[in-house]
Amino acid sequence: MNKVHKPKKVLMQGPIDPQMVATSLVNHQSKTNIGAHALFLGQIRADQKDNGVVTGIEYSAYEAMAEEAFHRIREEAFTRYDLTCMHLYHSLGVVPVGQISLFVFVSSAHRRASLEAVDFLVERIKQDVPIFGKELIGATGDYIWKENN
Amino acid sequence: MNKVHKPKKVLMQGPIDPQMVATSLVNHQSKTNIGAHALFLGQIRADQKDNGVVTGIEYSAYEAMAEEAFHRIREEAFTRYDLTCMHLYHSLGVVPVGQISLFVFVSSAHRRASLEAVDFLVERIKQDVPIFGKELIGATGDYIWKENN
Amino acid sequence: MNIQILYFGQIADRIGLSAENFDWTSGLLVSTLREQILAKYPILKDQIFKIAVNQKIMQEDMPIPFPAEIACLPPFAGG
Amino acid sequence: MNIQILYFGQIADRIGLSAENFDWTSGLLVSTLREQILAKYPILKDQIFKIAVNQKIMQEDMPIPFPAEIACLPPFAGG
Repeated sequence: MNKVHKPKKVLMQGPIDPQMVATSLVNHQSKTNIGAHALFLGQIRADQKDNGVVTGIEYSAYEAMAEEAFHRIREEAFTRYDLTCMHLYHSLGVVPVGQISLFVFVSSAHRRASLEAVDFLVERIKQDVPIFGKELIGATGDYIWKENN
Repeated sequence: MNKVHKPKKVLMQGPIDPQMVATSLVNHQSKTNIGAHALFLGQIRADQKDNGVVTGIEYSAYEAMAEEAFHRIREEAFTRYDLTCMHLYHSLGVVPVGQISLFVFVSSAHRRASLEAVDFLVERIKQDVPIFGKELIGATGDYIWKENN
Repeated sequence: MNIQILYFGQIADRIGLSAENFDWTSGLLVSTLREQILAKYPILKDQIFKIAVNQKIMQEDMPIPFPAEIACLPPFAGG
Repeated sequence: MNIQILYFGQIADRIGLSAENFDWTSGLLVSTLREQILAKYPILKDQIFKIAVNQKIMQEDMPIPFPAEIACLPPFAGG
């Protein structure tokens, strides 16, 4: 597990296409040491706010620091869990309600490693990565800045 | 959470197509109360055995009892966790190495419910559902009966 | 009276049979049925298996009702 | 000597600015810089934010080196 993993770009413009999930799975079918894939996807909710309904989130980031944070979280997960592969994607810009803004994909030989890793990754991404989000309200240009709890 | 969920058929012939995963996601983009999807996929490993390498698993089941067990596990997960949707699929028949035999798909408003539910579901499916598997070895017709730990 | 017993997985494989009839008498216990199956198929003596009655795993000291669908279930391998 | 400060999210939104220069002197602490920013932008007085120096979140009692890339980071919202 001491192999160094090449930094990969995590941030991408706009929503994450569900087709990427199928493509990621197909790309891992030739890795015959994999027995388990655990995936997490974050989708934008139409939450009711005081001044209207959320129609989307506009994400921005301190991009250089965010990519570095993703890289550190990724390395830590590879150290903690016996994983075969890991892919992370997070949106920038506007992601409309019902669309996907986060895609965490973890593969391992046995189920526990990938199930535990995906949980770890989701919590750490929420906590450690300088990404900011404006919840867009209604059609009038109103918005609320989102804060992770 | 007292709503009764219509029993759905979980067992299906042959491998699970990765395209089903993308389709499932697309089908849930109109449910704008969903904020999180947690997924688990079981893939067949080319494990090395004494008499050769695994080339696939041939699944069989006590089908009526298996469907009933899936239904009970599903209802229990809906009771324990605050979930929006749940879909389970398991293969019967031969699933070659690299192909997918189990697909667990859980959606919820907030991340913890779906992450915890997917973990619960995977463990219970392994433990409670009368599905049997023959690990097919090499090309000579050898096999080993698989047992979950 | 006859009850049908279903065999699955490596049990069916070892005895070369996926179903057969057994004699039922009032008060027949799961443990007694297990002994009868093992007596008929000594090849199963090291085989771990559960007995389901009407699709429910039964304790060994429970009586088997009539009619009943009996199943011999080797260790599960789903997932 | 000047250091550049980057503003993000609701901070940039509130002050209408995403970057500007501040005066750096040897021994400048993170806490002192924070006070200078709050003095210049009273609108930030209830704003929770962390200060990153060269992409690392810094304790308030740490001195800021020169050169440095400073960033004011409101609560995160990724995921």
